[in-house]
Amino acid sequence: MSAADWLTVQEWQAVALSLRVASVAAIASLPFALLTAYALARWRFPGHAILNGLVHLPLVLPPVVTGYLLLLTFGRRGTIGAFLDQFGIVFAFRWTGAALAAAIMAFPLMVRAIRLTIEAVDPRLEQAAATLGASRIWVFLTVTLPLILPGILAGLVLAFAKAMGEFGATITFVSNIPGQTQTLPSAIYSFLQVPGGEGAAGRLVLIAIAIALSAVFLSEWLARMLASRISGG
Amino acid sequence: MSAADWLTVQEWQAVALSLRVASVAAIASLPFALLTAYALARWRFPGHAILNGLVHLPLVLPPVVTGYLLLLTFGRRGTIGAFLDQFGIVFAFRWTGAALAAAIMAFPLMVRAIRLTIEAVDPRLEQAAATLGASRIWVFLTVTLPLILPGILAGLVLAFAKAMGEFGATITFVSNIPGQTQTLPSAIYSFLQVPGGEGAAGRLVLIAIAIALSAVFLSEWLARMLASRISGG
Amino acid sequence: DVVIFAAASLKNAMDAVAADFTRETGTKVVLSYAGSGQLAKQVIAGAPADLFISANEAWMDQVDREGLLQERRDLLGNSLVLIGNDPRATPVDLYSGTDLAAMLDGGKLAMALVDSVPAGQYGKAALEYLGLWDSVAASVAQADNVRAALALVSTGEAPLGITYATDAEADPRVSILATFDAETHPAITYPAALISTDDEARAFYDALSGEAATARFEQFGFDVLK
Amino acid sequence: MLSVRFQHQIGQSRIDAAFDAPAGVTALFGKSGAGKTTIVKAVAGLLRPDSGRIALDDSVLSDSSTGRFLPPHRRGIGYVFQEARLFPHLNVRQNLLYGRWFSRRKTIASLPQVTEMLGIGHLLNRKPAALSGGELQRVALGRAILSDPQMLLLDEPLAALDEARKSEILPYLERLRDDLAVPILYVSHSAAEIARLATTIVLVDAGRVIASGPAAAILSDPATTPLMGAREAGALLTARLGAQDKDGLTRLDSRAGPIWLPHIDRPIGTELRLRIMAQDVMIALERPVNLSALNVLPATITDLTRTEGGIQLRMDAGGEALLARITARSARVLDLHPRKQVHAVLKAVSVAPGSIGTTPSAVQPA
Amino acid sequence: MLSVRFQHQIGQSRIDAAFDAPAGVTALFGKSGAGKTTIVKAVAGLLRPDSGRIALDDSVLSDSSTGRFLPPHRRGIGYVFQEARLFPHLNVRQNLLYGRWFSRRKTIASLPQVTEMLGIGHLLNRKPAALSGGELQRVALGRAILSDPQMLLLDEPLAALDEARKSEILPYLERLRDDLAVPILYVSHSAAEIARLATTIVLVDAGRVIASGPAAAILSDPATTPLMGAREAGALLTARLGAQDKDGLTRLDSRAGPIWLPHIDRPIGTELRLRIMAQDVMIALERPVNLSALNVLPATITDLTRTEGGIQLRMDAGGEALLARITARSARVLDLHPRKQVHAVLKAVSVAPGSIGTTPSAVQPA
Ligand SMILES: Nc1ncnc2c1ncn2[C@@H]1O[C@H](COP(=O)(O)OP(=O)(O)OP(=O)(O)O)[C@@H](O)[C@H]1O
Ligand SMILES: Nc1ncnc2c1ncn2[C@@H]1O[C@H](COP(=O)(O)OP(=O)(O)OP(=O)(O)O)[C@@H](O)[C@H]1O
Ligand code: MOO
Ligand SMILES: [Mg+2]
Ligand SMILES: [Mg+2]
Repeated sequence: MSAADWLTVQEWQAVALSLRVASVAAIASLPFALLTAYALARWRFPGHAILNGLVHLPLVLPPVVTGYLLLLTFGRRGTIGAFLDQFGIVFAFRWTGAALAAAIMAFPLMVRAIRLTIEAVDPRLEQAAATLGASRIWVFLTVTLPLILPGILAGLVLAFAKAMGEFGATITFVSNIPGQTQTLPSAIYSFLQVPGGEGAAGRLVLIAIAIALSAVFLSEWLARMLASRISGG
Repeated sequence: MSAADWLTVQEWQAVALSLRVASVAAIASLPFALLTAYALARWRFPGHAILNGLVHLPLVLPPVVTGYLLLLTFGRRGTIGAFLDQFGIVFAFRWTGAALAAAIMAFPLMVRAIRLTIEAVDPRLEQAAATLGASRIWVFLTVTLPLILPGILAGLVLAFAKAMGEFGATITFVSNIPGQTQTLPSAIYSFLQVPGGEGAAGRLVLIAIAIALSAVFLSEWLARMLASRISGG
Repeated sequence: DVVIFAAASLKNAMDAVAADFTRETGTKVVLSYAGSGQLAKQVIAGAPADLFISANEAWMDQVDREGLLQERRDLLGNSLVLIGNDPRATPVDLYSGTDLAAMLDGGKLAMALVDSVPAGQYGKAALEYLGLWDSVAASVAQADNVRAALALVSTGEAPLGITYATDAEADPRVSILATFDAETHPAITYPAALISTDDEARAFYDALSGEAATARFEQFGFDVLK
Repeated sequence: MLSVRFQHQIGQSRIDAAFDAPAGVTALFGKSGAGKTTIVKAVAGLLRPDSGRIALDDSVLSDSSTGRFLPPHRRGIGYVFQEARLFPHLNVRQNLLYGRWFSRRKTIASLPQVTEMLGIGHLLNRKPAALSGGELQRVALGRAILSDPQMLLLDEPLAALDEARKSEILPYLERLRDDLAVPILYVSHSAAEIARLATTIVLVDAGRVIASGPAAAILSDPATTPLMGAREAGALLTARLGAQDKDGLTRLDSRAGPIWLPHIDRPIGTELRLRIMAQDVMIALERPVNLSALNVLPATITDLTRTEGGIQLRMDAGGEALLARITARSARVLDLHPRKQVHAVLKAVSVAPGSIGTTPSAVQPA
Repeated sequence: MLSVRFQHQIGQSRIDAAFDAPAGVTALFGKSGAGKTTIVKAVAGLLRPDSGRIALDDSVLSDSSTGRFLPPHRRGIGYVFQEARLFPHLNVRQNLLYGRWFSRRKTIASLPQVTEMLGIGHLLNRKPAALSGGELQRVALGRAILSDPQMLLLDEPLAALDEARKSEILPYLERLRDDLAVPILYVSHSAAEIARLATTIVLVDAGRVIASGPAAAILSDPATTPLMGAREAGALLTARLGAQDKDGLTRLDSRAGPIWLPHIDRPIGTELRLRIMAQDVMIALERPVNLSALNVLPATITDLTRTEGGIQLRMDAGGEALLARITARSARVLDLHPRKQVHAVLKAVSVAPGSIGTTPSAVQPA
């Protein structure tokens, strides 16, 4: 019995969409998370505490609230949404909106993972690179970045997993349009809302688990590669 | 205008309960998170991948699903719940259940933060401690633990923030009983479910933000103390 | 104390009813609001609820099958409306020829989850009854509850939506364009049930049909079923 | 007595170690990358040898045939690593006292003694991040000593230190060697340090022990000279402090005759050992006059060996072996050959203070 | 020419540095904790001095009065740190070539040359975690050299190395010194290394520069002897390689007279400088006979200074300064006093190969 038989077309779409949303959310937020983590770890600037607080917000707020705030800012009539609309960038009712919601919900996890590893990098190695002629950006690219790969990997996994499970903010922001914005959690939620839907929900839950575990295993394997790359002969 | 005037008794209870739930969730899960993180970072054992996957599950699953699973296992009629009930340990529909739900939802964040710092500890320092006569447990207590304090702190903050914002699993597991299981996010949700409730919800959101930011600021300050303790004169 | 599990959409009305009751009798009432499905599962799992008021019959039936109910009755009714986000919009006629798609003009029709959340199920049934479903099915944005659907319209994200009349009336940023005829969808009923054998609980259960409660429910736009 | 016999493959390098380290100082000497640190690590239990057996007296530390492997914290060692490895979160005092928490004995040394000797008293409240390279190394040494070990493993403990500081620490290490009947494994590139401290020398090359034995024998053995470097060849002489002369010289009485050296601050009667470098000894056929060299020891040539850039001469002076390194031209001009009677001429100031040590009381140099 | 003048407070220590480092090697010499590393860091730009000015030729590296501060990566330095600081994620080859990515010149040395000289050719594909202490240090040295710096900062670059390896690296550093007209700051505790390499010596004590100047002057100045340690006193002599004798000796012609040393593998005519340690020189009133010492240089005593445990004698030998350290007793017995004619007696083998260097071509020793 193949997965294709086991799932309805709509469920199959939800699986595919969730995969896409989670991957895009994790990867697209990486540069921002990297920059934010670096700024928080290394720079002292007036807005430091504010930025740090802001990053944690999606964790603190109930997801619906985050979704609602997203709707207010990134919706077509939202301040940012209306602006971006001029350039043809639309989030509302699109899978891109689901990715945005997931990325924002996962952002604090990613930033923290990366920040922790940045703080663990020995600044003396970065100094050594500078004495060899590397400018700040080159030091970052050739020394800091390779050394924080474990944190980046951890951040990506956390973000991917979180994005796979994100529901509240996503459905509030982009609602549930089968084939367009219906992610796995939305589909699961629908099933749980009807008496006797637990079986169907359970099936989708198993799929979500399988996908996320694969991602986790892959990341562990990569991390082990990285580690042996450093200690290796 | 004091906060007491500004909030109804019931809202005030929700604030107090959220604080209690988040603190207990963060602190009570710390030992388990520490052990799990250490095992994942340092030990190689057959169930390694499974344990790692399991830890990530609460992230992957939609919160309602986690809440539902908690209800099934820790509810009065659930397998574990019924067992614990014999010893007077009850989670279902108690604030302890809210703390359990929050702790489980925050667990992956805490474990990952701690694990990342454990992996960054220079094993040569632990070897040095061993040559000076410290057994494994003493090495952990006197060298590893102090060196991973930044990760523990980060884990506590993430867990606290997540616990402050946790909604789906909590309301599904312990419902939304004012004074007993109604946390801030549940209260916010209630307001958002009725016409004209946005104002009241907004007020509670501001309180949640204020509390979480205080926790974040406090942790930053502690982290800076820790850092200066190491580089200090 | 009396502990009541009630569908979240009843919050405003039930808060008022409970306050009245407490003033009258001195009995404290504790209200726990969540989705009907969540509450039903909790009741089944042994939640300390004395009363349960569901937003649809299906979940109440589910609890009933577990043999947990002392008594149940249909308490409230509601009606379904088509809303728009333009406050100056003129009312429309809803019939099989209504060109909803044209009114949407490429936008979305906001509803609650059409297969699982009651408001969505009623809305879909009504549109099907009118033969309009197929023309808009692809444009439906389904929210996880009625309030979220309402929010989509009131923020202007979706030009049209289908919600309960109670929700729509309370939001000044949306206008009611039409009310669905009662025959277009199954009756919207909020069943209430007594779970505990406690006297105070029964007193509250009875009071739900009293004059004071009836006035409150009507104040918030519900139909009180006799 | 520490007995080390093990084989281990580390990366492309194969380590094959076999030697005994009696109480006293056993020096591991060898080129960079020879395997010294690896050997020390195996003794410490930080590395589990592929095969072999390491035992301290009656207690087996590791034995691949029985699978026994005592973990590092139960080996009672004090290890000074090649890199300092101080605990960054503890201040200097806490670092120094770290081992105390786990040791039962508490005999060797007190904190004030050790900080005084190492000159780190003013650093006690600093964190390692605020120390200089040499300061780090001194704290690491203090930490190992204060842990009251049953065996000291010192991996180039003085490499980052200036001569002045070294000459304060060396007598202390000497005292440790003599007061404690514990083996000390000492890795160093400095032949002077080794000559002064070592009772046993183990020469390591490309992972293998190529010579090991009592220090005096190894240092004066022409066969090992190329390994230690010709400049490092020298004889170890035992002497007794005979008199403190008024003009600031100290007279030592040795079997080879009296030797005058610049003042040595030890009581009369102290047994000392001095290392007389082959290159510091001149050969005269008759007793020289009007020369500033005070020490002229009659000796009989026992053999001549050709070494890199010259001739190494072994002599017998009253039963003590002496070495001299001279040019081939001088050997020819003076017509030197075995059994010829000569005078070994030695400047009083040529014996480096760093190479005068006390005789290990626990173990007599062979 | 590097000009360093700055003050800086670091913890409880105050650093007050003021010296000039011309092209060639400027040695920073001082006790552990004296402030050597801090000075080097300021020159590298890893530390911003509280006040003062550091300039290399016309380019100002930092100046507190104008607020100018050139970041490290624009200073064109090659820095060998006291700890190796290799990049753990790069293999040895990548570490070595790291600086190449950012340098435009690419002139000094090629990878094969450097790996050959440092003996690290077989390590190229290893990660730093798999290297021994000395191997790490050698790779760090190679990395700095290969970055084609305009100024080399070497903080105890040879501390973890054995003599054999050192004597392979020192000539290479000598060549760098002579081929590149760039300043080299060299921190070392080894007076032999410094004597061999340094053109300028800066003595640092407790954060202050207490003496600085041409190496020959500092090394033979009795005032600085206590700071360098009496054993380190010696004269620097310039000589030309005169002949390679058939019996393996090399004749050097100096203003003080001919000096025979064990074979030196350099072409005839090469300018060399040798350090003749005060303690290796004996004084004879008449030319000794039947003595294995080949080198006897007539000299006139210029002054006598009392030093720790003896007398330090300064002599003029044909215009070159010579130092000798003898006991007070010998000085009395031989009745030494200024202007007295004596013979300085020097063993051929006493001049350590490590202390014979080529004369820096760029800068003549003063
Ligand atoms: N982790 C490792 N993997 C592979 N090879 C290693 C590893 N550690 C050390 N080696 C190699 O083993 C050999 C012995 O190393 P060891 O550290 O014992 O040398 P050493 O004698 O202490 O040298 P040094 O004087 O430079 O410190 C060296 O050739 C080194 O390159
Ligand atoms: N971060 C710091 N905070 C406070 N004091 C410091 C710090 N770094 C160094 N010091 C002190 O400054 C002085 C000079 O240190 P520096 O590292 O320059 O010494 P050094 O001459 O290089 O010594 P060594 O030969 O031991 O490496 C020392 O007394 C040291 O303890
Ligand atoms: O009242 Mo509901 O169950 O939230 O539609
Ligand atoms: Mg080593
Ligand atoms: Mg230093």
